[in-house]
Amino acid sequence: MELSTEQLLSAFRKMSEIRAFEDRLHEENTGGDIPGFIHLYAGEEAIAVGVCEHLTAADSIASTHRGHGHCIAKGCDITGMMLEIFGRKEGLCHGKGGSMHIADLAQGMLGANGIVGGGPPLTVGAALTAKYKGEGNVAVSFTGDGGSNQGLTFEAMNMAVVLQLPVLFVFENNGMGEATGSEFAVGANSIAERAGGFGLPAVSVDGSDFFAVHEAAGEAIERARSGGGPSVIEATCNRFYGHFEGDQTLYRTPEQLEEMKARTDPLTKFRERVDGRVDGAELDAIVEASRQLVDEAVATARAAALPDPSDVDTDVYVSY
Amino acid sequence: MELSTEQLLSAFRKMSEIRAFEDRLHEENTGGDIPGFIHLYAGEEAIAVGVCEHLTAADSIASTHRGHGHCIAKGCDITGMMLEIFGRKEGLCHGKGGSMHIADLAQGMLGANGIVGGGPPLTVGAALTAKYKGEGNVAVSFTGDGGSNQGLTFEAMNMAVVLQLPVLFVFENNGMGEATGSEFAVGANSIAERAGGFGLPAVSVDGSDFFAVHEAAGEAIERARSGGGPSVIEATCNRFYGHFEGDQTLYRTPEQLEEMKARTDPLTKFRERVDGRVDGAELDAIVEASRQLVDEAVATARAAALPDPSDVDTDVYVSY
Amino acid sequence: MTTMSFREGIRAALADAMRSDSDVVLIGEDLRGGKGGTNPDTSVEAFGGVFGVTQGLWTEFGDDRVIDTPITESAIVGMAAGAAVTGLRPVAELMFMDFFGVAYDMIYNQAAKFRYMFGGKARTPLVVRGIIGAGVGAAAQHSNSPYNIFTSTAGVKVVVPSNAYDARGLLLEAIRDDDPVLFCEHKALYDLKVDVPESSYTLPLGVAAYPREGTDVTVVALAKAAVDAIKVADELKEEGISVEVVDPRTTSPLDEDGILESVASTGRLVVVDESAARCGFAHDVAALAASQAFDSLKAPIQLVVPPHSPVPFSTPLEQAWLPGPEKIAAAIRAVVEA
Amino acid sequence: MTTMSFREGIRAALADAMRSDSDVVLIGEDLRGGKGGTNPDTSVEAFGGVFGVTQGLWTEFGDDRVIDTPITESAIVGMAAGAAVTGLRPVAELMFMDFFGVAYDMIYNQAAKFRYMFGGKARTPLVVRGIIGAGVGAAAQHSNSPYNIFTSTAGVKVVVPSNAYDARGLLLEAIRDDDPVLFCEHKALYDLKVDVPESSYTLPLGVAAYPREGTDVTVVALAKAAVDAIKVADELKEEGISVEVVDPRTTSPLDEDGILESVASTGRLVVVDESAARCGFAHDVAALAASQAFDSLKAPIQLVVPPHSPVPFSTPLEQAWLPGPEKIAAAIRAVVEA
Ligand SMILES: Cc1ncc(C[n+]2csc(CCOP(=O)(O)OP(=O)(O)O)c2C)c(N)n1
Ligand SMILES: Cc1ncc(C[n+]2csc(CCOP(=O)(O)OP(=O)(O)O)c2C)c(N)n1
Ligand SMILES: [Mg+2]
Ligand SMILES: [Mg+2]
Repeated sequence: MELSTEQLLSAFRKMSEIRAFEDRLHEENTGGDIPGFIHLYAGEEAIAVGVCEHLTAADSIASTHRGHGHCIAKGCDITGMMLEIFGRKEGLCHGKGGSMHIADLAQGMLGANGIVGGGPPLTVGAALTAKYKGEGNVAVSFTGDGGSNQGLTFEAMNMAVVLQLPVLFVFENNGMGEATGSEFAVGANSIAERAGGFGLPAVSVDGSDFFAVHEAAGEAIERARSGGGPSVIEATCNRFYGHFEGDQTLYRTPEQLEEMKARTDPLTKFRERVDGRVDGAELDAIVEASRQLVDEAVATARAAALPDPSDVDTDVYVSY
Repeated sequence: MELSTEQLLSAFRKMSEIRAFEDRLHEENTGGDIPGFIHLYAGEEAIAVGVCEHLTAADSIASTHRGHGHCIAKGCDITGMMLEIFGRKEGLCHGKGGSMHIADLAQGMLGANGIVGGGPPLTVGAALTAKYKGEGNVAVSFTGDGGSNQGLTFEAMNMAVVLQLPVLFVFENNGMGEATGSEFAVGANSIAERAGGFGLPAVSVDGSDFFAVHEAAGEAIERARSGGGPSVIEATCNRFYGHFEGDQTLYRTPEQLEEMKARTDPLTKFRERVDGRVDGAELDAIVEASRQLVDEAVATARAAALPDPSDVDTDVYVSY
Repeated sequence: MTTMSFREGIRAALADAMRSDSDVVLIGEDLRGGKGGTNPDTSVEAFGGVFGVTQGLWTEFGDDRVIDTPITESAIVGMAAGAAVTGLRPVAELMFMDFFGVAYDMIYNQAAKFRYMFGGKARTPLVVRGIIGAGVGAAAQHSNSPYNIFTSTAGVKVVVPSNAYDARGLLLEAIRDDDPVLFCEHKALYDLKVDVPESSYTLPLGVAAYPREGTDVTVVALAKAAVDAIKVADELKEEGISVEVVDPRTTSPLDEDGILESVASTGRLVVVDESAARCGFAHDVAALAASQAFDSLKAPIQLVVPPHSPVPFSTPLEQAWLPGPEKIAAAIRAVVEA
Repeated sequence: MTTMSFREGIRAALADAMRSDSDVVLIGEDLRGGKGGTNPDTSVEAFGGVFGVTQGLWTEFGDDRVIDTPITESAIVGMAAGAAVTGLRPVAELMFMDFFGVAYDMIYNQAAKFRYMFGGKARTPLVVRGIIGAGVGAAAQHSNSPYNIFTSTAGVKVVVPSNAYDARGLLLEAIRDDDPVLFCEHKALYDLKVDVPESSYTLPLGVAAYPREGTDVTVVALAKAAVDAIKVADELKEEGISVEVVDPRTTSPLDEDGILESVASTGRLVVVDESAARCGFAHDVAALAASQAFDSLKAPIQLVVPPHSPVPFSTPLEQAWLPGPEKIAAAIRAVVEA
């Protein structure tokens, strides 16, 4: 599937926005102005974008604690996200959720999730709705290598196979779950192979290569849309920051990190792949615009009002 | 591995005792004297016995709601079991547990279990103890085809592989989980294959054939004892009664049941296999003795005292 | 009017809901039964639920709306939650509520919190049905009533009805409600029959019933305990003790005003509750009265709750465990004499 | 005497237990950290627990006794339970107690019930440690304090300490105890330092502490709330209000006598509790007093609990959610003036 220049630019813009968002949050965070836990997606941009470029707002995704990339890829408003992460009243979740719970149902983004493995069962539910309504929509869950070992995830895969639901399980294998390597924690030889044993097509791709992800996701999503049931994609990748902000990353050396960044940066790889097809200056402009967008989002967030304490017990129920 | 006559007789005795126990409970139950739920193991005897003949009291097993067969195979006292099922004070669990919670830790029987999938994680724990103590003991879980789809079970397998624990996961695939066929509920092509994807040796055997089970279990248990880590055995079988006592078994026809019994009775098959090596009259005597043992157990249970109501809140804690 | 058992009341509500809204689907184990079985007659409903509650629904509504699943409770509840936020109105069945421990994250951290975490943007019209209660020898893992745990979970509503009339009306209401509801069915009530309207109706969540009015003492009791309390109230009437029985029917929302008014009028409170010996629903109601109706209380509040132990199997032990009529009567006498 | 933070107190108790009994093993995620990582220096402890509690233990005790696992909480707790009944003395870590919903069956239906279901034959010396508490912006899925749920579970004991001294003594006791214990560590306390003996000691489960003695009102408070209550007691002393602070330290067993005696002497009760707005630990204590110390009560019992909502993220909302010092002081004033 040959991508148009427009499509290439759109994908690169998303990836740049994610990178800018995460790099900037990393800086912000050292200031200590953001409460709670922050998990950055830098280094994995090609996965969220490679998948979500196939989706519309009528399709659903469920995400993880490392959710910013999925949110941006799925169309959440960047300023709204930043406001939320800063705990502001006008944040996407009015300051009630924070980084780990950003959601935007109108965009089909069912939420970041603080529970490792929490997304897959919910996605299966979104897929059930999609199948029931019969409008050709699909659902996608993003789960880490660590989350691939959760019972929730296994159950979700079996359910999806049994009910033949239009769902794609994406495993972002960045090699680590917190400070523990997938090498150790995934007993199987491969996440994809293990998943394949559940009775659904499962492939492994280079998750730092937008084109590889995009192609595999396209096939799986097309299959799901046309009634072919669930699939799995394992996308190998690297995260460029620590597990959370504050992690000293002692499980790898600084040299390893530098080597890994040089070798597997999805944005660099993308640029190399489109060299000759897309003007480098145009890409530079996108990078610059992304930074500016994020800068403005931070400025807006910093200036914005905090929620009113009296809002503490609103939004619990529709009615009570 | 050639079995001695003594070993053959021992195995047949266990299988006969299980059969007699379950047949008799089926009769008793129609009288309505036994409270609660009863799940009978008849038809699956070769699995419990084929595995447990390799074990000593220092090895552990964890069982299911359908636990009588595992208990007997692992050496629980038949009268004690019957007293328990009748809710008597001198029952194996002093009437507090009942059919679904019979346990005998002194025999390494960690309990029947009312939670489908409850056994595997516990077994992994027993295997951890075994490995830590380094005395060459092993742990075995029995789980149904239905229970093979539980997150608990999947997590336990991955944990066992990661920690390389001396554990054997036995899946008793009797084709049904309650009234739902494994054909439907197990999305994978095969329970064993799916398990194999977790990174441990997994085989499928005819669970109505004592010799097939015994051989496969022997290999797996020997591997575990000698530090070779976990294994899986899927044993296909049939249950001759309903899911629980009272089940009308509408998911199969009476003709199918008869055909199945004729074709896959583990006791009949055993007799055929040992024909010429073991005297048929000796086997008949064992069958008769088993019946008598169970008759006496029922008589003892019926005559035995009920627990005292004041015992309701003892045995909750060691100290409180 | 017609007569329905508790089981039939629930079945009727499910049918009412499904007939009137095509977004209502049922999800659970053996709701139909027989999938993947060998019976060549594929029109058979092999189970209709383990207690026969859903019998006939698959025949009427088919595979798309009565969805049998593997034994996989996290995925059942999680799938239902995910379907609920994306536009269906699922009724998931956990079979026995005792099994909540294998699936509770999908309620506790997911369905219950979506709306709040997402700043009020989610609607999660999910019902999770399940069986509770001791008294039939189902032993330690099939006899629990963890509605105190559900009640303590912000973001869900909890229904614990005591008869077919309430069960039917409250279940239909729960299904039409836009918040997650945990619906608890006491197994000892399934065969109990009462008069019920022929046609579909709803009852509001958060409104108590007063099956007996009285002036000497307020007895708050739910589910099977409400049935026991009514029996005791009728017996004690003969002795000249006037007992008001308040059946909250839903523990969350709780009809606090209804309970407080009754306590204000009688000045005495007995709470009967099977959920737990500690941090249970009884303690919740007692705390409500002790903090908000303190001045009208004439005697210590009496809690009739089980011992702090699992549910025993053997009948004499189980009877000793249950907060049954004798203990209720004793508590009432104690509080009236205090 | 030396000074230790709450974190160090817990670490010390783990080390005490492991040094004195080779059957004690730790099981959890990233207790060490670094397994399967790429750092060629294999002596590195990459995490030592997400909050650094277990730092140094792997270095001292090695792989066999500090067991890092995949992210698989049911298998962690289940494995620990199975190991406990077969002869080890495991301390499992659930990281955040908020995650109980993915693993609770292994406690609720298994470890907690073994002894009872098996007629008194099992011993399950299991400890499950986990972090609780709001106040640091960890939001709805990492800020809960579900010890009310644990307390309602018969068969387990529950420890909820408020300072390093109690934490160290109670954790060692919990590990040596032959019953399952859920040990709750409030994250807002980890850096708080108090004086602690240099060498190993235990404190009994079920015995309250009285950090402040007083005559006007009894305040029962745990964990972070106990710290707040002490602060408020000291402030109100200036105003002439004499506050007795009772810190039960363990919710199960609960020092009922200790609480009742205090209430009997002051006649007024305020309960501060972060666990839940409904069916929480506060309600349990209130019910205890309302049923067993009713005659000494001079005023309505005051519950200082959060609203019935998930824990919000943003600081002003979270502060409004917490039962903090201001609300405690207001409740004390209200009850003293009543
Ligand atoms: C049920 C549960 N267990 C543990 C945690 C703590 N935790 C948060 S993220 C994480 C690691 C997840 O690893 P992975 O799935 O590989 O995702 P990654 O962080 O690499 O994106 C852990 C253990 C949690 N949030 N939820
Ligand atoms: C967690 C849980 N879910 C559901 C049940 C109800 N239940 C009891 S046995 C059973 C079927 C189990 O099937 P399988 O594992 O194949 O074992 P079998 O009965 O065939 O021996 C079910 C669904 C349960 N006891 N526990
Ligand atoms: Mg990872
Ligand atoms: Mg089966």
